[in-house]
Amino acid sequence: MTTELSAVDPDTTRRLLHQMLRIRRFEERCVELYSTWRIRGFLHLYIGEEAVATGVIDHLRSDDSVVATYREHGHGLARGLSMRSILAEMYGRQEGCSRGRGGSMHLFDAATNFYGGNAIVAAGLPVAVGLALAAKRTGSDALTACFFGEGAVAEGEFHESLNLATLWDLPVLFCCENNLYAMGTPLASSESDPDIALKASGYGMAAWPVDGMDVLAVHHAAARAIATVRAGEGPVLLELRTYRFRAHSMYDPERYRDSEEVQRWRERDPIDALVAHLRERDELDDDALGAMEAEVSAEIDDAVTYAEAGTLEPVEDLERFVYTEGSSAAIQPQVSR
Amino acid sequence: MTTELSAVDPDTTRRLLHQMLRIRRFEERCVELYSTWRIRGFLHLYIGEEAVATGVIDHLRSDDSVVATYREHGHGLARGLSMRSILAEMYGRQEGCSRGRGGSMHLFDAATNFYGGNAIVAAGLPVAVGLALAAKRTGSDALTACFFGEGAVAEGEFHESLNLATLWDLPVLFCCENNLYAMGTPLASSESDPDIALKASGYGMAAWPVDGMDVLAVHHAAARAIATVRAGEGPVLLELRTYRFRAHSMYDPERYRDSEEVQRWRERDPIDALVAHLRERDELDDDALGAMEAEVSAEIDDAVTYAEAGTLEPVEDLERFVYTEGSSAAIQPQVSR
Amino acid sequence: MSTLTYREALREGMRAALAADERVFLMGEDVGLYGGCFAVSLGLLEEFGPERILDTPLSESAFVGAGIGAALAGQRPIVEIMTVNFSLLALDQILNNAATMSHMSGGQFHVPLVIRMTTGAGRQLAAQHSHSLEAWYAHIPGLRVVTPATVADAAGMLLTALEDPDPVLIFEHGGLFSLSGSCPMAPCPLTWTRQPSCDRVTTSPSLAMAQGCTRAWRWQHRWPTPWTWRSSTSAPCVRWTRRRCSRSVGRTGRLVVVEEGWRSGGIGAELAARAAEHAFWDLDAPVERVATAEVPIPYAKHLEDAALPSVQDVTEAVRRVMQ
Amino acid sequence: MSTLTYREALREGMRAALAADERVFLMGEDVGLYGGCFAVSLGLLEEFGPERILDTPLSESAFVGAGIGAALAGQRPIVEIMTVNFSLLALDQILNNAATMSHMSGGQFHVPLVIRMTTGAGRQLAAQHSHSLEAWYAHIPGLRVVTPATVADAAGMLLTALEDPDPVLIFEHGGLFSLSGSCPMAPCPLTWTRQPSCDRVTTSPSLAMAQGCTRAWRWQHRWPTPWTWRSSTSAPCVRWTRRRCSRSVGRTGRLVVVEEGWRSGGIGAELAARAAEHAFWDLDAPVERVATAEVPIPYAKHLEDAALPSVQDVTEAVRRVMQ
Ligand SMILES: Cc1ncc(C[n+]2csc(CCOP(=O)(O)OP(=O)(O)O)c2C)c(N)n1
Ligand SMILES: Cc1ncc(C[n+]2csc(CCOP(=O)(O)OP(=O)(O)O)c2C)c(N)n1
Ligand SMILES: [Mg+2]
Ligand SMILES: [Mg+2]
Repeated sequence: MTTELSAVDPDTTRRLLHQMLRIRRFEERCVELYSTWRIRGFLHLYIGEEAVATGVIDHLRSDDSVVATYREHGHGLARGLSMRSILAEMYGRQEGCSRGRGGSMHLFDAATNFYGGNAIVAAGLPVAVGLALAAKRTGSDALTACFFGEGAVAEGEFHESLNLATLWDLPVLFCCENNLYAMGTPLASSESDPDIALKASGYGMAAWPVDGMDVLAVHHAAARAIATVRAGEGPVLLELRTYRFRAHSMYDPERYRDSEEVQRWRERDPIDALVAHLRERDELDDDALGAMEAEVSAEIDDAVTYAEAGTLEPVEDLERFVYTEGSSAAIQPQVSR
Repeated sequence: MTTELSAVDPDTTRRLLHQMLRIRRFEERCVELYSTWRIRGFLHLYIGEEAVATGVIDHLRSDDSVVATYREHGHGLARGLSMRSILAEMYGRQEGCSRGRGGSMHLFDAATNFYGGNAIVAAGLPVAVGLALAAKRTGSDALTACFFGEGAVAEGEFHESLNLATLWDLPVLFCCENNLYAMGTPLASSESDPDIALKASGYGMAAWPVDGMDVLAVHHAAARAIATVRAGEGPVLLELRTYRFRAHSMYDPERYRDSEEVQRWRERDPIDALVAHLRERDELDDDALGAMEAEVSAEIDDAVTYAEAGTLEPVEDLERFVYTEGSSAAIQPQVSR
Repeated sequence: MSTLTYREALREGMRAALAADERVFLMGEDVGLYGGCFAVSLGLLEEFGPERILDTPLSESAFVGAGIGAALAGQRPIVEIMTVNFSLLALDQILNNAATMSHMSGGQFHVPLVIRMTTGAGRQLAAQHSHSLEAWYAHIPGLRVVTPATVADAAGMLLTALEDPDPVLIFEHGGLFSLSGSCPMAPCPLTWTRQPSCDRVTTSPSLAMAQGCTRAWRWQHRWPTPWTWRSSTSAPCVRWTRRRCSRSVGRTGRLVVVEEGWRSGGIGAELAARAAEHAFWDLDAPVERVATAEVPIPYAKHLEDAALPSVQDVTEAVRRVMQ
Repeated sequence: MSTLTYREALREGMRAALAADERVFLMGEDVGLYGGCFAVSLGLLEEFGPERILDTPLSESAFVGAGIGAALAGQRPIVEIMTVNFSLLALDQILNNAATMSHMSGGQFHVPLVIRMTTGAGRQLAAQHSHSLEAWYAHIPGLRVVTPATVADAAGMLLTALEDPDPVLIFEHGGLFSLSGSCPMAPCPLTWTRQPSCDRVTTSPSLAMAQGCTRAWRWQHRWPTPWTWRSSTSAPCVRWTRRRCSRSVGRTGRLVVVEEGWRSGGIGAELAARAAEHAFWDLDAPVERVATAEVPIPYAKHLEDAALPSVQDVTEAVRRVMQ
């Protein structure tokens, strides 16, 4: 852990640890639930990358917005969606945060301005620009945090969105989660110049790389970036260098990387590192950690019970919400003779 | 004129002048023909920008390829399409280089590897990347010169194409014709950082700005860039700083710029500048210039006569070429009982 | 009720909306300084300023996506895509974000976004600038697709679209901008309306429609009981329900569908299919479709004319169904 | 004739083409190192090397455009777009460049490009990953759209597509990869073929088709003169000509069209329209279409099932036309 950053107060540090643990243990349970067919569809795990969502989202205000990807359980939990509503969603229950219509890749929550969950790589970036535009237009100093992988950098929408956000000085915090692979494609096969933070400079946007395995470093960098964005000084990009410990999704033989590489990164596990940091400073003992784990475990058990008991939306409601309810007046057919 | 560059031999200089004059006078005639309804559709003039296509294309070999935009009369002429076939195309005659099906925005010529004429901003860039990929795959050292406006830089395809070309070391010469406006949008309203050459560095691509009003400067820069590309050292981007003297197309009230600005740029007319340069060095007298103008004028008259006399493709042939002729065997219906 | 051109009606509709509601703004390529590529928004920048009239870079995907984001946050953006031909670059945003957000979020989010774009052929702009892709957009659940065919609809449908909580795509045919007509400047339903004008059921989006009215007039003098179906909204092919379909076809026992757009899988295909499903027993003759030839639209005038549906094509189709 | 899975048939088809023709190469996201997102190209990188099997960045527009450019220059690229859902990002290249180049250049240029993509729903992948957009692509003149429904077609159509001088889009249904069947490994026509299997004319692209065959079997035991129409190529709706349409509908006087894809403006609409035009006098009952409900496909299994066409939907449609 960077000593410079170790000045964060112990409460904050413990809060961050708790959040990371919630994400980690929740997803570990999801794997089990997937193997017993309680969860289906694509399931993308965030295990190994918890420090990123945790460190950034900890700073957000309730009027800020979040846009994420298909790998967004961590962002949803950190943003305050209940574990119950997330798990019920993955069970396809109407108690889920998207009434069971979205599944793992499409968590939504209006109450916390959580705009998903987007399964098209890079498609969230323009939406984030628009959310920020709305804030600017209404004179609010709320910002939008937009998460995406380093694979998204190759898409045209990355380029268009960065340009537009900078050109119009919009309050977007672009968070590139550089986990070195886009499915099986290593960064070096995807970008002619792999320095992602540098790319932002071509738009005149402030940007810097951050150790994404160190939640305190992320927390510190995000504070600085958010202050800039909130002050109306335009968007900022953070390149958060991280690693995914698991497969891309549940169907991935991982032919593209060797287990030593994974092992090396696992030694930098962000949770282990934070625990070690706290222990070193005597801010966490075995009991406290045990209590935290027990609390998380109870929360997960409760969510499982809730999801299991959840109900299925009636099939007759299939067509609800294709159009906003009660809006059909506008298109009522009028027959004039 | 930059003295450094004035060492070009007089024959080359006169050839460049002749080419620029052909383009200029041809387009001036097109304006007349448009006003008498001989030409229709969109007509985008290259007047003022002649030095760019002229200076670059002069270096190309017959096995090189060219991809241009809807503002491509100059590129077509410089590439060696006959004025007859271009004008006949704009008349909608079957003697036209695209049998009258393309018009001004879609000049094509297989004989000179002239791949159009593309009316979708930035849509030519990926195609150029593919042409270059084919050259690389077959071990040829032919290259593809791809022309596009500075407005195209905002499109995602610019970004994707530059990345792919550099990543795969493909022989593309990207020629950005920076004439400061995309229709009515000034560069400053289109790019958060207006330095276009600099953007290429984010991809690790060599790039530099060139005075696009000075044909000798363009010629010199293109020689250097082409040598790099042909040597297999990867793509190069030239930012050719130029200006369009006329409206964007035939329907443009030009509300977005004032006439003084246009006037200032007209003082840098690339043809006048080259004539002055040649005169200074006693390499062109009035007679020679007069003869050149007369030759150009005769060529235009001939093209007009040719286009006027051209024939219309029979309406019955409307559906020809939607699919390649003689290829339908592959999809002949086979009814098996 | 004033007389305006179609172009002016669109502009006055936008002006009224901009004046009435702070949340409304216009965004697109050259909508401000240039005045709009077809001069639709001329003067609006001067009147409302750059906070309300936003010139964008050439980034269709980003600014349509930005419109979606702003709409999600409660704004009422009008996004102009210069022409339908460039909308392909934003299609992922339109299909995967705008059209799905409401359903996919279980009704939590809404996208009150209006996208305007010019459509159609007829001015020798050749293959890449002459598309009519209304049928594609009408295939997508979650969108509303409207093709105002009159001056009154040009303003009225825009106003209605801005009140709609879901994404509405307005297709304005390039050949209609100079059409003039009376304009009540009032919201009007995004709906199929029918007009007593010709003697068989002709369904025809946009320009095909506007021209169809003229043609219809001629036929009126030959056959009795005139009926035209005017398609103002396409997605709501949905609106041509079983009962309505059967009732309208039943009047004459004939159906001719006129549309600008490629024939296979066009809007006409959907209408003909519905007739074959819901009005089969009412039909006394095979359905006829008049549509664009299945070719990229050529530049040369005579070929372009040949590719597009003509008065003669319609007349012949009508003759055939009457035999 | 060996027995292969659909996935293997595609791979063996590509392997044969790569071995036979230097100009053939495969390009797309994760086709190499990863082995293809559905393991279709597994092992090809090892066998043919990175010059023939090119992993691309996530840049659908650029690498599809690059495929067009390479094809123009005489190569024979196979471009894999992981799934149809991402093809929207490349749609401008497909429509405005690939489909128009030959006609727009007066026949000078050709685009012998093969694009493969996975299509369809059924695995709880939700709204953005469950599209069936064959109808859109089939609307575009200049393309060929094929939806191989059997193992033999999976290999055979790929080989034929590679011989075709024009762009061919191959839609592979995600639910078919593990289907096994005999595979002659020979080019086969990109065409509609019909199979004696059920007693009315059922036209059904891809998965709907493969499932349809099973269903057809059941019906066989109830009604005589079994007939199925198998749609292997969609653009060539064109191929369902006046005479062929009338002949096939005439056999039973009934038409049921089964497809996976939204109903309005789907491929079924086109087929029903043709029946209403060309086989009107041969029909003895209204046409029936069985298609996907007009909703973004939901994640929850019971809702996804409800949205997709089911055996029961087909059975009921068949009952209705037989009444
Ligand atoms: C436009 C698009 N292309 C392809 C895919 C398939 N796909 C899903 S995730 C993924 C990898 C993305 O990598 P990255 O952006 O680095 O995010 P990560 O998964 O590593 O978090 C791909 C190729 C997609 N969803 N969208
Ligand atoms: C994708 C797309 N969007 C919009 C247009 C309409 N349009 C045609 S030319 C043009 C301006 C392009 O400017 P630039 O790239 O600078 O080239 P220039 O015309 O200045 O040579 C625009 C907006 C188009 N043809 N394609
Ligand atoms: Mg990644
Ligand atoms: Mg320009």
